[in-house]
Amino acid sequence: MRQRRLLVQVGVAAVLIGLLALLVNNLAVNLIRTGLGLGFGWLGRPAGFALAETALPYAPSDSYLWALTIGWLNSLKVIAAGLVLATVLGVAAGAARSSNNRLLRSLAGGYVALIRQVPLLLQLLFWYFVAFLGLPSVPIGGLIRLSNQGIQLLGLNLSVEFCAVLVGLTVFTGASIAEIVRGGINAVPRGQWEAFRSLGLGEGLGLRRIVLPQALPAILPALTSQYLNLAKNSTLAIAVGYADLYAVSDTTITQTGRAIEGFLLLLLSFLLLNLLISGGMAAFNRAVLGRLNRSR
Amino acid sequence: ASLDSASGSRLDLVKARGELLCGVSGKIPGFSFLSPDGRYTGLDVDICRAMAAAFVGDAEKVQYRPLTAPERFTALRSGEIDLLSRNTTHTLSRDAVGGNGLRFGPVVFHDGQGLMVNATSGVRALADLSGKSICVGSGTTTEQNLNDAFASQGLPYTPIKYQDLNQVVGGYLQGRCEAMTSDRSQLAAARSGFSDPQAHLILDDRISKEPLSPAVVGGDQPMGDAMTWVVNALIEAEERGITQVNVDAVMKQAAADPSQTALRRFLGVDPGLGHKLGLADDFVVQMIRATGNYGEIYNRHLGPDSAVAIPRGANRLGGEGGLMISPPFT
Amino acid sequence: MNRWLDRGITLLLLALLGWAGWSMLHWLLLGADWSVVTTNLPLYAVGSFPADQRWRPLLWMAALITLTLLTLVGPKHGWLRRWLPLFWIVMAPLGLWFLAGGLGLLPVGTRSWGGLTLTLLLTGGSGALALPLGILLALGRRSDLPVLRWSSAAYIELMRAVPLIAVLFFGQLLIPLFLPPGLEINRVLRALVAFALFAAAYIAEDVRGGLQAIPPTQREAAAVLGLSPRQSLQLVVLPQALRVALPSLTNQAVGLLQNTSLMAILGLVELLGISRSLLANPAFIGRYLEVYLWLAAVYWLACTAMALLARHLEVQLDPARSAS
Amino acid sequence: MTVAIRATDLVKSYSQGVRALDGVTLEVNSGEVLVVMGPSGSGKSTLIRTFNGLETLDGGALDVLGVSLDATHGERQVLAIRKRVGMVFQQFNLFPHLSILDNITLAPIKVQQRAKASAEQRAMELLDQMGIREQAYKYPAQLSGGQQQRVAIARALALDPEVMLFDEPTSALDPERVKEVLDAMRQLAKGGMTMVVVTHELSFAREVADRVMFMDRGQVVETSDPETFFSNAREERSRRFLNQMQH
Amino acid sequence: MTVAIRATDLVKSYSQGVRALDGVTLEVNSGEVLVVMGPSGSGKSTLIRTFNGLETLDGGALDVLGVSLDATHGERQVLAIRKRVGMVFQQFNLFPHLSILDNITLAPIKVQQRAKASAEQRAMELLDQMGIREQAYKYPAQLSGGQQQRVAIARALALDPEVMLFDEPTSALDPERVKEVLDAMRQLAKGGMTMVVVTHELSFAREVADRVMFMDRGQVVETSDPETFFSNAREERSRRFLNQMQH
Ligand SMILES: Nc1ncnc2c1ncn2[C@@H]1O[C@H](COP(=O)(O)OP(=O)(O)OP(=O)(O)O)[C@@H](O)[C@H]1O
Ligand SMILES: Nc1ncnc2c1ncn2[C@@H]1O[C@H](COP(=O)(O)OP(=O)(O)OP(=O)(O)O)[C@@H](O)[C@H]1O
Ligand SMILES: [Mg+2]
Ligand SMILES: [Mg+2]
Repeated sequence: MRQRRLLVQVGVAAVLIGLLALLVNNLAVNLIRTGLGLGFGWLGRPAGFALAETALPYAPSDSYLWALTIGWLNSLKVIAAGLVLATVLGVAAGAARSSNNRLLRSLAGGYVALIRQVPLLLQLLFWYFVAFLGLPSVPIGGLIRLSNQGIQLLGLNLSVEFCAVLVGLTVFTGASIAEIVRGGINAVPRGQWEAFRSLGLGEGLGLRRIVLPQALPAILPALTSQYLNLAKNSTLAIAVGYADLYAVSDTTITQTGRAIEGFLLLLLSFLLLNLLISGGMAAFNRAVLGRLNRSR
Repeated sequence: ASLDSASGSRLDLVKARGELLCGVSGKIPGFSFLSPDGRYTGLDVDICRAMAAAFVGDAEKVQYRPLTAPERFTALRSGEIDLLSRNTTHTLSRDAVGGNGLRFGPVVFHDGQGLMVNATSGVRALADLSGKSICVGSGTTTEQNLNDAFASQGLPYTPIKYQDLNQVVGGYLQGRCEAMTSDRSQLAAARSGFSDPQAHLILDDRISKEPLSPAVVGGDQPMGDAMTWVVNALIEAEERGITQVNVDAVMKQAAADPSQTALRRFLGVDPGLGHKLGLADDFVVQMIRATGNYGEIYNRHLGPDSAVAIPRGANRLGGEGGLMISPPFT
Repeated sequence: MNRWLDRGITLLLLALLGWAGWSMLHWLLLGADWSVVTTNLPLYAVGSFPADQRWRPLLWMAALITLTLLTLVGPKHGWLRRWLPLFWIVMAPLGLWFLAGGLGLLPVGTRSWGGLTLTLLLTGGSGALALPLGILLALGRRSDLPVLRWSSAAYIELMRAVPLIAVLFFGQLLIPLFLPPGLEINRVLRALVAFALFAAAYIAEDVRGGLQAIPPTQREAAAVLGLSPRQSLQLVVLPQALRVALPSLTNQAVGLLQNTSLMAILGLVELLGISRSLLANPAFIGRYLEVYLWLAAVYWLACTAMALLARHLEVQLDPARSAS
Repeated sequence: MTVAIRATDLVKSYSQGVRALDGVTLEVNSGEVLVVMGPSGSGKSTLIRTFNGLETLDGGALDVLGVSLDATHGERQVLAIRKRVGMVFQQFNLFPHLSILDNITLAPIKVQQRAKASAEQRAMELLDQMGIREQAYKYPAQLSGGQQQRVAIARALALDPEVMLFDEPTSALDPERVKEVLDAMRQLAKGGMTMVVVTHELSFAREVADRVMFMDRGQVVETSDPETFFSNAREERSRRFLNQMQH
Repeated sequence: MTVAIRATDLVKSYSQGVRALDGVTLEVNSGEVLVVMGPSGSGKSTLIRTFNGLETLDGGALDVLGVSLDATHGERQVLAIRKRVGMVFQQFNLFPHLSILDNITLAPIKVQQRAKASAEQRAMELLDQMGIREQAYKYPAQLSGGQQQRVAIARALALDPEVMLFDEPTSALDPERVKEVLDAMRQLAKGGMTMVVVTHELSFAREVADRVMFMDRGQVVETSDPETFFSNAREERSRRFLNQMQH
């Protein structure tokens, strides 16, 4: 019995290693054949392209590495803002779906049904080319200024590309989060609602003190994967001209022809980003569950 | 079908397959785009068709592969396509072994990068665009040229980069940027589709020279030669006045007249030239029957009666003040 | 107090809806030019499929739509309903035959496939590949053989950490570099495989969720009856787990359909890709809004139909339903 | 003797057309213990849940502690009643994320605006009374079923209700734990609490009930004192039920 | 009289150091009905689960129907035994995705390689015997608890086992449904089936058991005939338990 288990495992390992070796061998052969080679020396060479949006000083004479870093920061910027806004929108829409106002409820339902069935890429194109570039130049009060050149918000200057990606990601992810929140609330046993009601607690208080704290453990894991999705989907920014990591990588790969190295860097960056997000959520999760499960 | 680079040429593979895999853009008015009947059309596309006619004797035996700018060279290198006919500028680093290591054919369109602005904007020269946003396609030489042009004059600008030309056009039309830049042919083509073409101005500044050529993988001499001489044949045919309509008559006439030695060689009545390229001896006739000569191709897609009218300018024949000449077919 | 708030919200929403509706109507009546859609309808449907062969994909799609309608709103009983599953099963090989040709039909290369046909094909094909692979991965991840467990988990986590567009990019540009020289895999197939490899990781997690939801007592009950572990998995655990996982699998399927649009960025002429090519036609430059709205409607319909079909399947498979 | 609950001709139907209550009329006097029995689905739960507004009525008149809770009642009446009527469920429905003490003091503090200290003091008294004082700082999941149910009783008592409703309070318990809970209820009854108890514990009913009401299909079949009911039930249906209960 | 099950000094501990079985020795004769009682956690379930290899042993010798199932047994012995020993759980554990008939015929067809027609015929006989023939084409979720448990018994009987194990077969049932299941078990006992039954149904034990075994903390406290056990249990611990059971 034990021998058979060992044999199966060695077999699996051998097949996997063999497959990997074959692929790597092919890669080596192909790299030699096409004269592509493998190396990262080009990272230090001047990029030679300008970027529209830079969080830190950048000029075309800076290196590819620095250009990629700027792209990474741009990604981070839109992801961070997107996480916050999508959460707010999602929780609001999720709560609205169990609201007593019928119009609000059906509107939230319509939002979810519409947004979740249309590809994000298409939505991004719509937000950018139709909604934001179609903006007339209007000052709203003294603090906000909308135009198709950018949004000025309390002194903050946002490019339309950034806004389009942000809004697109927020609206799309918000719809999924709304479903998760609703599901989490529904997962709390009916008995809990009845118990707080029969103690004379009002609906709002019960939702806050009794239902949501219990819904949270069910919500958090799904929320984490939505956050990760948002991060990954931010790569679609390339379709609307936002200089995120993927867009900069794309340009870099085109200019240098270093597809494999570029791809590896992209992969590593996203692994890092993933670790950041899921690590943060895990810590939050522990904090929340720690409070809920002191019993165990 | 499999090909070992040491033993055979891509050309043999194409002939064995009976079909040419041709990389095009698919999104450039006048050069390659999808017409409502579902066929690709344009100058780049006719180059593919001429190649197919020459290589396998049938201009319809082409599989078009729409390619984005970033993937085009990898597609070529990896054998995904046989030949690239996609508005590609012939440059040193794309040609050289130390760069992309491609082999370029003769120029099929002499272009130069330009800038288009709104006529009412008051911008008349490059310098007027200092500090403005400019819409540009990403990852292309266009982007680098723009950077070179502004940097050399010490002018600041903001590039708004898009993935392909029709997005650049979209961004420009929607007013995202003061100017859009691309090859002048493309600017003209795009402008022809605007609702009010007169409202847009193509600046006189030429910020680059853009010789557009088809390309194949470097180091594959048979394939490169065949490509080169197919393009040359298109030009030579125009020089000789051989057209789609009269090619059969000219051929008959040459066959009957042994004194027309050069013409007989060119059309393959006297065998030998085609064989040297690894093609059929009558490959020129096949091509011209299918696509006509270079001038015909140009007029079909970019001539005064086409949707995208671009004055022929540098793309006239050498004898007529242009740059298009063919080396002799001897 | 609460009631006033309620009314306020209602009024505000009504005003917003009214304004949005009015500007939409205004544009539809006065601003829109739908020729970019109407002239190119066949292209949206079948891409650059040879003109004289277009009837093939069109016929197939018509059959698909008919079948969908029959399933969703057709008669509840009778011979038609009984034969529906068979029709659905036949649709796949039929579609392949119609598209690829052979057996009396003119062969058509995959490169000519495009538009909605290609979208549906990419979705269906990659789904069909990903499901078995996903199940295997899920089982692998729950296996008590460490090597199997670790490698499955590593694969799943790696795939889930990477953006789809990067995987597709890999599939389109880099896979050729990993293959022996000279071995060509056609582009559609490569997209299909890249999609399937990606989706399998997500499906694996859904199936694993389903497996976890099946109480261990079910396994015990099977063991007590003398069923071997394999029989117990195949006859008792897996059928239940898949049913539990069905709703999330539906979401994956709808996501798959939507994500085929990313192939447009990489130059495949599926529904969105073909639209981008059409927007390059000088006759249609600048008609974004019309095209995007039209596409949104098509995707929405396709995705909703798919979700409804899956719901239907869920109900069919629910053992508690009173019919049967 | 005042009437705590007066129900006249109560009707309640669910969407599927099930008539859970089909004309139920009854009175519960202050200080009385009424035990409700009946087969599964006969409407017992539905009935006592109407007594604190957890179910809305479709018809009939209901008066609980002088407040009318019929088909047209508003939000305000219901909240008022719930503070004066305690309820204990079959599934104890403790709040799993709160400690035992917090479970008990939540409503007094939030609903009655009592000071925390006094609420906690009262909670400890109640836990004492239930014999589980030492569990105060644990969480529900750490307690046995019987202990949890006693916490649920204490939680309901913390609002000093005038009426207590019990819906099969022992049926989710291990046989061994049942006694603990029944003992607590016995003590409550002795203290003069008005109680409506849905239960199948025959010995409890026999010993503690003032009256036993037997329901079937949403209707009251008979109401008798326990002695009569158990030894000599009037209705054939009741006798058949009792027979089954004792196997 | 042959011995169906012979256990000598069985030991079973769980990782946390709990000794679920702590030296259990017993014999069950063919045709005998042994009822096992004991407080929660005393090891009753663990004990009868060792009888068909659902739990592995840490020590002692176990012989079931002539096959040894001690600490070192292999896969093969266990599969052999499971075909000859039927088991019914507290939670009925029917396969929810299969019809009642398919639930019953699954093992005969897949394990015993019986023909489908003959397996179904036998299944219908068993359903008849359990009084639920008309439910054959329904799904488990459509049946009441009592009906489900009878299906579970039929499913176990479909392999024609020589011994039947029951682990609290009625404790998840509505009080009203208990009788249906106990009646089915009574009939089985009358037919001469060897049975080991963990239950708290006193009347059943009194009437059907040949012997009653009382366990506590993984050990056998006493084994007596039912009369002695219920009226005059030898051990103080047993008496206390019985006392609690009857409130
Ligand atoms: N939320 C509901 N929706 C639909 N029908 C319901 C609902 N709640 C109860 N019913 C139905 O109302 C009837 C009475 O149910 P109720 O729960 O009051 O019975 P019960 O006597 O308490 O039964 P049990 O002893 O099983 O708890 C039953 O037929 C039941 O199916
Ligand atoms: N899988 C397990 N892991 C760890 N401990 C276990 C496990 N199963 C049972 N135990 C422990 O073994 C002891 C005996 O458990 P067992 O289930 O046999 O008792 P039981 O007499 O059947 O109780 P009950 O009447 O509650 O069913 C208990 O202390 C229990 O906590
Ligand atoms: Mg009830
Ligand atoms: Mg047990």
